[in-house]
Amino acid sequence: MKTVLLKLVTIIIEDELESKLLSELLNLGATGYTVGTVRGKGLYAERESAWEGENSRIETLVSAEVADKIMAHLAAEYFPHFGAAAFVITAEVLRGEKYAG
Amino acid sequence: MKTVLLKLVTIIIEDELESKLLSELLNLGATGYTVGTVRGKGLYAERESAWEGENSRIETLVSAEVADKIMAHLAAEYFPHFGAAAFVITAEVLRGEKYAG
Amino acid sequence: MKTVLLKLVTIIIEDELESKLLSELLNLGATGYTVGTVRGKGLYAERESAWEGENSRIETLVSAEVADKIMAHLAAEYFPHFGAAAFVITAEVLRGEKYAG
Amino acid sequence: MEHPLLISLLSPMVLAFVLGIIATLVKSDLKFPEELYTALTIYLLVAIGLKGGYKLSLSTFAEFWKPGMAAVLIGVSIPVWSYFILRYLGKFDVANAAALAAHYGSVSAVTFSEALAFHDNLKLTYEGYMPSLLTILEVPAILIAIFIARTSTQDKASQAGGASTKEVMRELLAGKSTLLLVGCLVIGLLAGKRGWDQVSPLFDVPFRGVLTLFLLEAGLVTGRRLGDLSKAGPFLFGFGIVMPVLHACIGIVLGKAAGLSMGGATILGVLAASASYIAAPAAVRVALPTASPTYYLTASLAITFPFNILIGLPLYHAIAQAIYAI
Amino acid sequence: MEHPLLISLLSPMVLAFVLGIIATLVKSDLKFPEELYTALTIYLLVAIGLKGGYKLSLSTFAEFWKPGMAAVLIGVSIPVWSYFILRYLGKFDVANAAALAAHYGSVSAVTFSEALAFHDNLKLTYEGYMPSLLTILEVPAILIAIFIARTSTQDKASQAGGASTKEVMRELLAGKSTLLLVGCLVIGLLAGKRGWDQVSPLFDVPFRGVLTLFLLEAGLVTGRRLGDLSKAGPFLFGFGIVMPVLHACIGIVLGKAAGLSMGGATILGVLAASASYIAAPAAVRVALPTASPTYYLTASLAITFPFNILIGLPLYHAIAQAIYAI
Amino acid sequence: MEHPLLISLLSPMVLAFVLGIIATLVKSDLKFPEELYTALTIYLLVAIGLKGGYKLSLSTFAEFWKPGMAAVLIGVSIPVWSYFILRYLGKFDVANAAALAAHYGSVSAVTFSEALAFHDNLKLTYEGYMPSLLTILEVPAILIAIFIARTSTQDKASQAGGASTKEVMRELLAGKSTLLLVGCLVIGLLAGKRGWDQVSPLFDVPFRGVLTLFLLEAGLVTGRRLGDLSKAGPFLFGFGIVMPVLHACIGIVLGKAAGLSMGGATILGVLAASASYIAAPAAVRVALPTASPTYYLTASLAITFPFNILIGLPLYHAIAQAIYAI
Ligand SMILES: Nc1ncnc2c1ncn2[C@@H]1O[C@H](COP(=O)(O)O)[C@@H](O)[C@H]1O
Ligand SMILES: Nc1ncnc2c1ncn2[C@@H]1O[C@H](COP(=O)(O)O)[C@@H](O)[C@H]1O
Ligand SMILES: Nc1ncnc2c1ncn2[C@@H]1O[C@H](COP(=O)(O)O)[C@@H](O)[C@H]1O
Ligand code: NA
Ligand code: NA
Ligand code: NA
Repeated sequence: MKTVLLKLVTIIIEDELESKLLSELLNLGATGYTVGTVRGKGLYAERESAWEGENSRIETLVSAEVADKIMAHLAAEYFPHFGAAAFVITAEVLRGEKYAG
Repeated sequence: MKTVLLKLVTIIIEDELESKLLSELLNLGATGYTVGTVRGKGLYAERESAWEGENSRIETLVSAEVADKIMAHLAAEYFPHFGAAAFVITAEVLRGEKYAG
Repeated sequence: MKTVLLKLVTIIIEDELESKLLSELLNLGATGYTVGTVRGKGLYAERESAWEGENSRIETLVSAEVADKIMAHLAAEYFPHFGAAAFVITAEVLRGEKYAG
Repeated sequence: MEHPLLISLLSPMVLAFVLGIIATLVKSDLKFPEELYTALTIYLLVAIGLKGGYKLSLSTFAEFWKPGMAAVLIGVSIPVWSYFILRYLGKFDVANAAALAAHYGSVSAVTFSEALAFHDNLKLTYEGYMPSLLTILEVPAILIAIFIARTSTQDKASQAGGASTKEVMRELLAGKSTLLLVGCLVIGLLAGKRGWDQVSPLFDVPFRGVLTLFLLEAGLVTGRRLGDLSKAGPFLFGFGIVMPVLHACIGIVLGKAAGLSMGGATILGVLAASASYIAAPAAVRVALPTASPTYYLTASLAITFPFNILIGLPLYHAIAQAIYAI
Repeated sequence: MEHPLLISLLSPMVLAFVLGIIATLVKSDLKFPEELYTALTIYLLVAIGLKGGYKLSLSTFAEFWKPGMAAVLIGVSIPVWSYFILRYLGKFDVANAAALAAHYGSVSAVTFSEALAFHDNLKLTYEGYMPSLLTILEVPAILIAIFIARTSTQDKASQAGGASTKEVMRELLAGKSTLLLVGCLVIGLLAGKRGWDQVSPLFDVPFRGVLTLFLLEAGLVTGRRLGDLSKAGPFLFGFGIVMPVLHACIGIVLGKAAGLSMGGATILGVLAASASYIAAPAAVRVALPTASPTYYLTASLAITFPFNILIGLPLYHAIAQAIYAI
Repeated sequence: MEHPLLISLLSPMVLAFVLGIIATLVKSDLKFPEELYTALTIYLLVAIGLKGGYKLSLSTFAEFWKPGMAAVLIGVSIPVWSYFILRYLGKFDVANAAALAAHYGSVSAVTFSEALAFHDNLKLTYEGYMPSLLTILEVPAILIAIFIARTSTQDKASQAGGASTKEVMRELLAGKSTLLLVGCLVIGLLAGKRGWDQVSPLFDVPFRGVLTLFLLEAGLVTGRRLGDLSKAGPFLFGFGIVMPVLHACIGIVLGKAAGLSMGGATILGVLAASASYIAAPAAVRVALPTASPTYYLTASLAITFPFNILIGLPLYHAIAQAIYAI
């Protein structure tokens, strides 16, 4: 059993933007993603019910290089205008060489 | 694109306690949170269906200092009496200075 | 308040396999788990709707030793045949000695 | 005419409950999404409340006050003796005894609905304001049981972490099931016949069908709880069957004394016999966190609920016939 | 006969809305799962669309074209003056003024359904093709408001991040509420009476009951928004009450001019008066991301919606009576 | 009288399916929550089962046994020849050929329901126990296909990871759709007319409306699958259209031989022609993990299902008329 050190990028974003962002992630080099539905509160606005919109919590395992690209993309295109949060954690990944592109 | 090293505190707790805990987190210095609905099994009891109650999975990005306060609060007020789990991970956060209070 | 360093093993897997895997995790030494429902895309197939099946996102806090056993088990039994992803992160855990078995 | 037991056992609701249990025994992947369970619960509570309110709008205070008092009496006394039996005969600790007392003092809206269906099937009449009695019975027992737990122990540890009495009170009165039952009862009362005609196609006509779905789900959960029966122990098993029968008798006698028809008295008996599994578990989790769901959920869901649905209804009916024949 | 205000206030739908608000005020744990909310929304839109299409299939173009033109006129002009009032009297910035204009120009399907129920309760008739007018009114105002925002500012910053006009257009026309309303209208039209008879047991008969559930949920959300009223400020509060009344008058007058019955004209007035909270918020979040939900959601949900439901309906009915008496 | 094709194409169910496809083509944000999909599935299976059981309770064994045997014959033979055609003409590997054979041998409850609606619209009668035939046909084909895959390969790799035959068997018989269909059939049978009268307001009256919602969702998923059509290849495309027509003919002929009415025989034909997309995919994912959903889901959902719904029903009806005219 061999593991690889990769970056786990987690992004929390308004669900209206989910599908757009997901295809951008694939373009930036991600090979997959996992998405859950969450609610949340930040500095911008509370999103507690479907009326107010929900948040998507997107996780993608990528190489350090792709992680940097994704964070730069988020910083430029999303954070100035939309409610969002994003962070990077290092993870030991099984079958990870597949995701490292 | 600038990132800051912050603590990601993850708490799993019975959903009845969610709203109380969330406001306490804000009082302890958290500036936001993300919450999802999960099911689980621990040492105390299984929570697999709505009849048995569900769990909430709360994530909050905070400074190391606030993370300590949150963990101390959980250890004192929640862990002796309720089904709960909590852990801290270090994360590189985009726009993180906003959360560091 | 005392924390222990443990491994957080996160597994994403087709929901049909969830209950089988969960009982295997307990056999391998895990003392609990937290499960959420997610959708996702990987190298194998997209799982975006209930028709196509959903994914389960399983988290379990375990000792390093148990984490290794779990990853080996996944590598041998699940990864060759099923859509799945798995990774390990180190976490500071409250009341963690309970999970360390 | 068919035997009441057969009518009860062959109702689609009861059969669906059995199917749910079978599904867990054969390890089926059948599972109700939690949101569906919540939606069904909201539907049942709203429907019971609206219909109860509408029917109450057709009643006079003169008819209602005596049965209302009987319900109060039942709701106040059941938790008291249940607590002491559990604490001193059953050797349960304070929190667990109180939690169980809260469950058995409060009521089950689903058992209640089955009781109405049972009577309709037998073409037996009952008073229209029965849902108001359900509403009256829901909360007091839970408050009393928690109050007993708070006062009957010096031991701080078993209270710690639990919410304050005031919080619990607010929690209970604002709790989902009370709020929907009481709120919709008032709506039904105010909206009257015109209102009822507008909503009855959703909340009355298909009610039994929704109940069937709900009992399927109840069977799934009960089935999973069956494994905990051994942990619950023989005392609790006995308690979960003997007490309902006892409570049913008390309810029927009080109902007769309060001037209810035989059907109405039987249903009051069923209410007394039933154990809560919506309002009480939610309150107990917050107010008595050290109480174990293995006891209170197993007892109310895996022992008393199936007993009432499968055997209790025809039994209480027979008891009522005997009492009314005196 | 009872007073229209009483009939309106004592309808189960309005009372459920009030119960929802009370539930948040007493901090109840009552909560509708998001999936239930989505399911109810889908149901309402499909039901309104199907019935509207079926009714339209019974109408002739000769009857329909004038009221249709009146609706277009309303949908095109309301966002324009609303924008300028908000921008220059209310001192809102471009994005917020446009976002609010989009909401008040578009319409609320729930307010519309309440208006139909109100008329049915009063036994007043109206044209069967009213849902087509709802459909006509939904989208144009949103497009116009966004277009105004795009052109009335050189300031790139307030546009940045927002989607391109073409994207917004597609987003709106393919948006859930438009797609279901228009799509089901066409289905209802094509499927005709045979089709309607097959689906009306689900989409017509229990409609009011579903509306009651939806308004309970709407009350829960409104209740949570009430806390934001102070942040919205007195200008927005006044705007959220004065403009609906004004728009209702315009709608009624135009409706009369277009040859609608008094009931039909009142409903057109209600459409003009109502503010969107399904289509508009979704579009605005994407097209005008710098606009704040504190303004547009609070105004449409916590001010205008309750005003219309509680006071507006009987008021607009009285206004229509006055206008039709001339 | 209108043409059957028109009646079929203009039913609200079929139009809703088309609307769902259009919604994905215009990239609408319309989406059914997964829980709603699951709830609709549970509803459909319970409703079909209960009604089928009730109708079966009105039939005699003498009427039923021949059509029952015909169904068994169909369910056992379709997967066999489908497998060999796919394996040797279509050059699919063992797992994919078996997965596809399982899907085409099993049946689609939604296509079945559409077939009943189609006959009702044409005022054509059919035997009441048709849902029992649906139930008989669901499982055997899946078991046989998996069995073929297990035995027809020495190649361990293509089996590895898959569950053991015994596990698969249990999984299938305890699988959600079998359990609900069989279980509710038995409930309907036992509960008889009294039971049916209690649940039919939920499970019979609004059935077509729920089917309309389900087909809207089916259209959304089909629309997303259309993009995979090119990956499926021309052979599978042909297979997905030719085989249903062939199977329909076989079903109709066997139905006639078994003494069914023309309507009943047509519906047996539709069952034979339909491909599963609830039971089979779930079983195949576990038992044949190396089979690709791109083949089996695309073929059953994006080729055969729309073909059956849009063209198949009137075509099979015409074929049945021809065969019954002989
Ligand atoms: N400090 C935080 N910790 C965790 N999640 C956060 C935090 N701040 C914001 N979020 C999430 O990010 C979303 C958007 O945040 P914001 O842009 O600050 O309104 C919120 O709805 C939360 O789900
Ligand atoms: N070892 C573990 N790993 C992950 N989650 C856990 C673990 N133990 C407990 N949990 C979660 O915490 C909840 C409460 O646990 P407990 O208090 O041990 O019953 C469970 O329902 C799980 O969701
Ligand atoms: N790079 C990735 N990052 C995050 N999740 C992934 C990634 N790749 C795959 N997954 C998840 O794992 C599931 C199975 O992946 P696969 O086996 O590659 O099809 C997907 O549906 C995703 O939920
Ligand atoms: Na009781
Ligand atoms: Na308007
Ligand atoms: Na078939």
